[in-house]
Amino acid sequence: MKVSYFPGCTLKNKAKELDVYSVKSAEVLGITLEEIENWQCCGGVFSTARDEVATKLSSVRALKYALDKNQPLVTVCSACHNVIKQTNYAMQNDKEFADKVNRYMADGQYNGETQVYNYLEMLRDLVGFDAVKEKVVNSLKGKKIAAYYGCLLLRPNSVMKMDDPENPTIMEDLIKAMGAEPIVYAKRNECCGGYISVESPDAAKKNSNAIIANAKAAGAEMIITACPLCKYNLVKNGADIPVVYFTELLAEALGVKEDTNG
Amino acid sequence: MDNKEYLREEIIRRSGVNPSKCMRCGKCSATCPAYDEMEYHPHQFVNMVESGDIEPLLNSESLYKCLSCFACIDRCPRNVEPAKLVEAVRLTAIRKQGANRMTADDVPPIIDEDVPPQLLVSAFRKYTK
Amino acid sequence: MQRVGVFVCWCGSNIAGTVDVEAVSEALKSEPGVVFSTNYQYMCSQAGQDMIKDAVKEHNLTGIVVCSCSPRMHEATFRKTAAAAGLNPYMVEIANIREQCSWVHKDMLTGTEKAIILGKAAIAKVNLNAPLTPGESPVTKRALVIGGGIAGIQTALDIADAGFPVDIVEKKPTIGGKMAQLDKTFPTLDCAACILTPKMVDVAQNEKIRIFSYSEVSEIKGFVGNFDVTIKKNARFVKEDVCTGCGACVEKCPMKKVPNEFNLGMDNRRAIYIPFAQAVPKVATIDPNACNMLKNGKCGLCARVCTAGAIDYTQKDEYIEEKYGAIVVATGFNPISMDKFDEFAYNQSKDVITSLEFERLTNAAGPTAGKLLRPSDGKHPHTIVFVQCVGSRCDACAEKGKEYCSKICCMYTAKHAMLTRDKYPDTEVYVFYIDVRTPGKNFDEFYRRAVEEYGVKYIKGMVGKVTPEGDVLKVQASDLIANKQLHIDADLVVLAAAIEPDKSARPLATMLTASMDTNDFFTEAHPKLRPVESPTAGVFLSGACQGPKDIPETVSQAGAAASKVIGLLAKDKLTGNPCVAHSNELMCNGCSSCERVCPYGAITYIDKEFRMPDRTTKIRRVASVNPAVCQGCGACTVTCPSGAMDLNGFANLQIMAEVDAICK
Amino acid sequence: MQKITREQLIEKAVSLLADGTVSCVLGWSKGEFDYDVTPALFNNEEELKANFVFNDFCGVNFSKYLISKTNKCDGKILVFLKPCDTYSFNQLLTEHRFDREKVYAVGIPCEGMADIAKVKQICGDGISSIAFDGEKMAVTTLYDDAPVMISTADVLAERCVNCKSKKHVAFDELMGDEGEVIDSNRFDEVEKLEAMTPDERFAFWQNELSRCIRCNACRDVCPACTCEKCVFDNPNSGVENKSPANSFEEKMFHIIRAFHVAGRCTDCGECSRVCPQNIPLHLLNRKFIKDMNEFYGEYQAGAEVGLRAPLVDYTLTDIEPGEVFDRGDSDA
Amino acid sequence: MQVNEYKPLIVAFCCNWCSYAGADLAGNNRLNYPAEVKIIRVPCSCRVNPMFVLRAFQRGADGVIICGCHPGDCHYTSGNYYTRRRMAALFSMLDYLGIEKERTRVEWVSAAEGAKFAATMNDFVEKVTALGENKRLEDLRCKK
Repeated sequence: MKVSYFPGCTLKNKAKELDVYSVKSAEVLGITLEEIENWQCCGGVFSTARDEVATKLSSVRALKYALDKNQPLVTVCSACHNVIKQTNYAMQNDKEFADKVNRYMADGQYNGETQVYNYLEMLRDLVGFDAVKEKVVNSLKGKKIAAYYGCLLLRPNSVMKMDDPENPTIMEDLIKAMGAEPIVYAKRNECCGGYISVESPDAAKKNSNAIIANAKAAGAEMIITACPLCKYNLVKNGADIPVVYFTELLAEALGVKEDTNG
Repeated sequence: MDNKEYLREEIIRRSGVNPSKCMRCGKCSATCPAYDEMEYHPHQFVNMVESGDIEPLLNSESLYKCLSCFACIDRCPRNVEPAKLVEAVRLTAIRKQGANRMTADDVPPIIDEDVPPQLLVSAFRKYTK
Repeated sequence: MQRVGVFVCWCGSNIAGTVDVEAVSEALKSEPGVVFSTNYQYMCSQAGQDMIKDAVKEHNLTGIVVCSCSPRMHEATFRKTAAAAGLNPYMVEIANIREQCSWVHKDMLTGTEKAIILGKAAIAKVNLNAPLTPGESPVTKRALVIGGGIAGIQTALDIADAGFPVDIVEKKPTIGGKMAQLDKTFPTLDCAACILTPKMVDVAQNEKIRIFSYSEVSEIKGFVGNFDVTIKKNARFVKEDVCTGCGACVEKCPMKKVPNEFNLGMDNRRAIYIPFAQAVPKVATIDPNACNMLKNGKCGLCARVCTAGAIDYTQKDEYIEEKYGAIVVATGFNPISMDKFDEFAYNQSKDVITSLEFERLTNAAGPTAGKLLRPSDGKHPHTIVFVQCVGSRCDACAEKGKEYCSKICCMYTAKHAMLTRDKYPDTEVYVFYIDVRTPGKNFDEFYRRAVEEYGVKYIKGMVGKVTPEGDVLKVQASDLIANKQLHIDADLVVLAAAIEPDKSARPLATMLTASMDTNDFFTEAHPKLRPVESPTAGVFLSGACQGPKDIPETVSQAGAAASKVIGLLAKDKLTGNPCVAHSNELMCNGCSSCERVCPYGAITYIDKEFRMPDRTTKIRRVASVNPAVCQGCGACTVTCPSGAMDLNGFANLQIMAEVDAICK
Repeated sequence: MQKITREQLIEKAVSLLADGTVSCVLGWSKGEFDYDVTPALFNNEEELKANFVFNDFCGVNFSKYLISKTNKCDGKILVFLKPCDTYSFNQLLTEHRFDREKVYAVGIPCEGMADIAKVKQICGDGISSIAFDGEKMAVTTLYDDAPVMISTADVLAERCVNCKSKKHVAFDELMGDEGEVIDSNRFDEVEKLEAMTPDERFAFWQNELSRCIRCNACRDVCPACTCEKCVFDNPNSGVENKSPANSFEEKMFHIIRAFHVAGRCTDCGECSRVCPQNIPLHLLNRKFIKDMNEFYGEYQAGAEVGLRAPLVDYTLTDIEPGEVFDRGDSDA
Repeated sequence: MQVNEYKPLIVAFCCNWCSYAGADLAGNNRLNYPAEVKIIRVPCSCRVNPMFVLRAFQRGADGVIICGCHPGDCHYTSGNYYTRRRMAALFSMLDYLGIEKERTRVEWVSAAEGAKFAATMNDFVEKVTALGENKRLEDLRCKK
């Protein structure tokens, strides 16, 4: 099947691994990610203010694009996912807001019709982890992998409705499907510090360290994430175990990663 | 309606939050990852907005410490959604003339080779109009 | 047309002061149907009543109008008078010319004028009165108590003490309920088993009480005084009357790894089991989902070791039909699931437990024989954090939790904290609270003792996140008074989970046509004045099925429910209020509107055959009111479009006659 | 002009009679004039071919007839239902007024029915014949040999102009394709009235209701007025009254009637259709419908079988009777 | 003056358990209210049929008031909730027909609210008096 795909700012440079490998892996799993033409950056953070309109237009345009192609919209980056899903929710439930936005829409109205999937949701709901499992060529057996969700994938749960926000399993299930052993640790849904590292690096450090420590204490040998900013904070703040994008592992497991020495 | 009252109404309208639902359990502050950075903590935001005591918040650093991680929103037993209040107050402050907290000039020092654009984008989104 | 007698009372000067009673009795003489009219100082006095009786005989009156004080005062009196004079008591109408006339008007002229009009209205009504005789229905002198917890036990014992047979239906293999799982009880700290188990024995030995354990109610028909109930006795594969409870079978059973629900899964039981030592009935039960013999016919050890020969693998579910006069609901409560609250890591660490699990951990008969040990590693916890209001007092639109206060948590948490500090002074005990609610005899004193004498650290604030790391639980919380965020390394975290009604309550309510609130707690007939009765006549409420309650409250409510039941069963016949609704079958459309507004489920529908003008017959669905259940509110009469439904004593025509009389 | 033709309906009826699905047919039959179509029971092909009609004057809502007719006919009875009829159909089932098993309901599309009053406004009185060809109807009057050509669209009945639904909410079989619920402007008229002053409203209704001749046609046709005995015919009801003795009686009658059908009225508009005095009776029913929607949430009687009508239901926080006036209508 | 002469006729339907008792209490405390108010006792406010209300107007009443237990306190648990809906619908309809809205009222009066009962009646009578005779919903034959 074909889906509309919103890569987002960082996936085109610092986080190529997220972009490239999700596209490749999807192909293996029978899904074509069709990149949205001239997509604009989502803005990184969703403003919950009901009168904040301009900053959400790029998301709405992306959603409208998918609607016109009558495809679901898939994102990989947690931030993009959070912003776009929350915007979509607002378009569905906040009439006043939707009206304002639609005044900016050149070609046709949009009222939240598009179905938004994060890449992980796509794997779970459209592909199915069993199907993923079947396609695995190099099993990651023996690897102890800790999934790091961060905040943006799961919260606010009333909007994201992705998984149990306090005890999620979607990445763990993926890890299992790839043959590795998921490491469950409580801090996997706590915030890494996000953009605060611009102003107070120490604060970000504190958060990130706590997360890494918690994962290691649980026996993790590696951390996977879906968010470039999460990865940045964890690595920058001295993660002494590898932190990689889940797509890299997926591509590796599915045998579509060039250097499969991992 | 005096300015204080007006501000209060404005914040409540913009955030869509009803602070009077708060039962003072403090779970928002218990759950906040940026707590130590903050001068006014999530539960205080709720409390102070409810009592119309907003000026101090407008001038507080705390506005820029909220990570928008939405933990307080998910864990609040009363559905008060403190983060939305913080955001509403922040916008009230930042929308003022020349209230931008960060300019392009501030960027270079932060930049190192692995800073993801996402970081800067997010920062700009939070620190500027 | 009636022969009406009018009797105007002076009530001393209370009425005569502002109403010209003479003029009134004079004026009313000429009203249609009136054949006699007089006035007297005190109609309610013996002399006054005799005056009425004589007049009835003398003028062979068929209806009586008394112009006097409020009917709420003396209607009953004058009805008795009428009855004594051989008149149907419901042929009496009262014109309230005191409370609603002489006492509220100053001027004699207006007072008299109004009194006359009120009199006319009463006359107009009585002219349309018809003799009424209250319907009677027999009472089956046996009560059913659904639920064998402390509420059910107490209710059953009290009813049995009054000499009425009682059946208890309990879905678990033993009675005892939640209280049997508790360690000590607040605020007196006496051990739960010590006060409960004797009562359980009383129940077992009381020849008036039958226990249907491991059973559930499967059908309820009938109405107050005459319920027909079907009880499903689940097969326990052990002959109850034969089993001696020796426990040999349990010893030998090879299936050792069945989670023990009595200890909330913190240890294991066998496939054949007796929940706990003081179980009543003390009879073994085979868990069909665990027993090899039942699953695949292999094993049969228990049958071989049972000297009494009580084991019966072929036993089938059994249905018992029984009649009851009254039903008491005592289905109790359960802690809510903690799945949606995993910020406290309940599903991520064995050392995060609920308060009920804590009870088992400290209970001498529990999995640790009463020693407070961590479920994960059996080590003694040195820092314990109690979290209150987990899932209570949540916002209605929040996606998790309950809106109400669970009421018992504050006290049992104080108890847990106190006992811990008492037994293990070396333990740090923190209690995170939003409010401490202690309205109850010696409750606040108890809580203060926990703080002042036992040094429990009460902190106003909530826990935000529990992070298991290594063998500690990192607790992140807020201290609102100190305006700090706290980070505590705890060994054990105890969650005061909100409580909710047992899941069996909802289907039961449907069977009983008893109403429930949005939280599935049974609603009472009147929140203040009839707190232990359900709006459905003959159905009573005992314990936490009506709302969160502690043991003292539950027991007192159980007693109250019992006394209501006794009051009902003491009657041989139920004489209903004759002012009930009735439907004219010829006019009834069978549209169900009346059934929908009836708060008592008094209206049912029957298919009735009608002769049509053209000699054919037609079957039509028509409403029929059960006079024993109808309370006479009249809601149905207004909702009925064809006017087929009418109310005795307050019929459409009667009320309209009053209106006409007043407006004339 | 209807999409579906008389021939198609007869064909359907005949086949259903033939295969024994039904034993008789409730349908429209020629009346004295081409425009006064009347309901009738057909037992065989001959009768159908002879008298069955279907045209722009087949407004009759058959639902109510099922109550009496289902007993008249031993097998199943075939009934043709326009979308608006199906709501009454469900409502009557909700009220257990006839046996669903005895009915075979065929949903037929409806393009809106003509209002003969409007026709007469155009071509005057004395209509001798109406022929249908294509989009138009050819109306011939006694006074003019040249027929007047009128297109149905111009003479649509009010209830069709404000059609609330082209969706069939009940049927065993559907002819033509499934329609949708329409959000119509049917409450505009009511709002106009609400916007008037009480005096204006009183004057309006005084003028309308004083024309009432108490012929009871509205009641007799109303699919909600199916009482075994109507209170107004019942000497023991205390409100029996058959003639418009004075202005009050009409009010009494129409208020009580509207109240009795409140929450049960599907707004099928039959009352106004049959009123010989052209009193806009539907405006009374729609007031109740509009109010109940506003007070207690959207409710469409007959949308499903078994719905609980607003007046036999309640919430703990309903609007107080004293508050109903102060909802922006002009008085006070 | 003619106007002062005019005394309206008020019919008050009172539920037996709350409002009728409230009226009695008003009496016990000797709280005056106009004699124009005539009370009809019904078991529950939900017994009041719109037909009764119209009947009263027909026979020349100038105002009709219905009193019942406060919502939540109904002796029959839910009767007054139905009253509330029925009368809301009926009153709105009367208003729609141009009948002066001040002529109809529903009040919740508990058995303890004697004072409220008297006050309510005083107020209601005052309002109706101000309106003058009921001309829009009367039956001329019933006029003396």
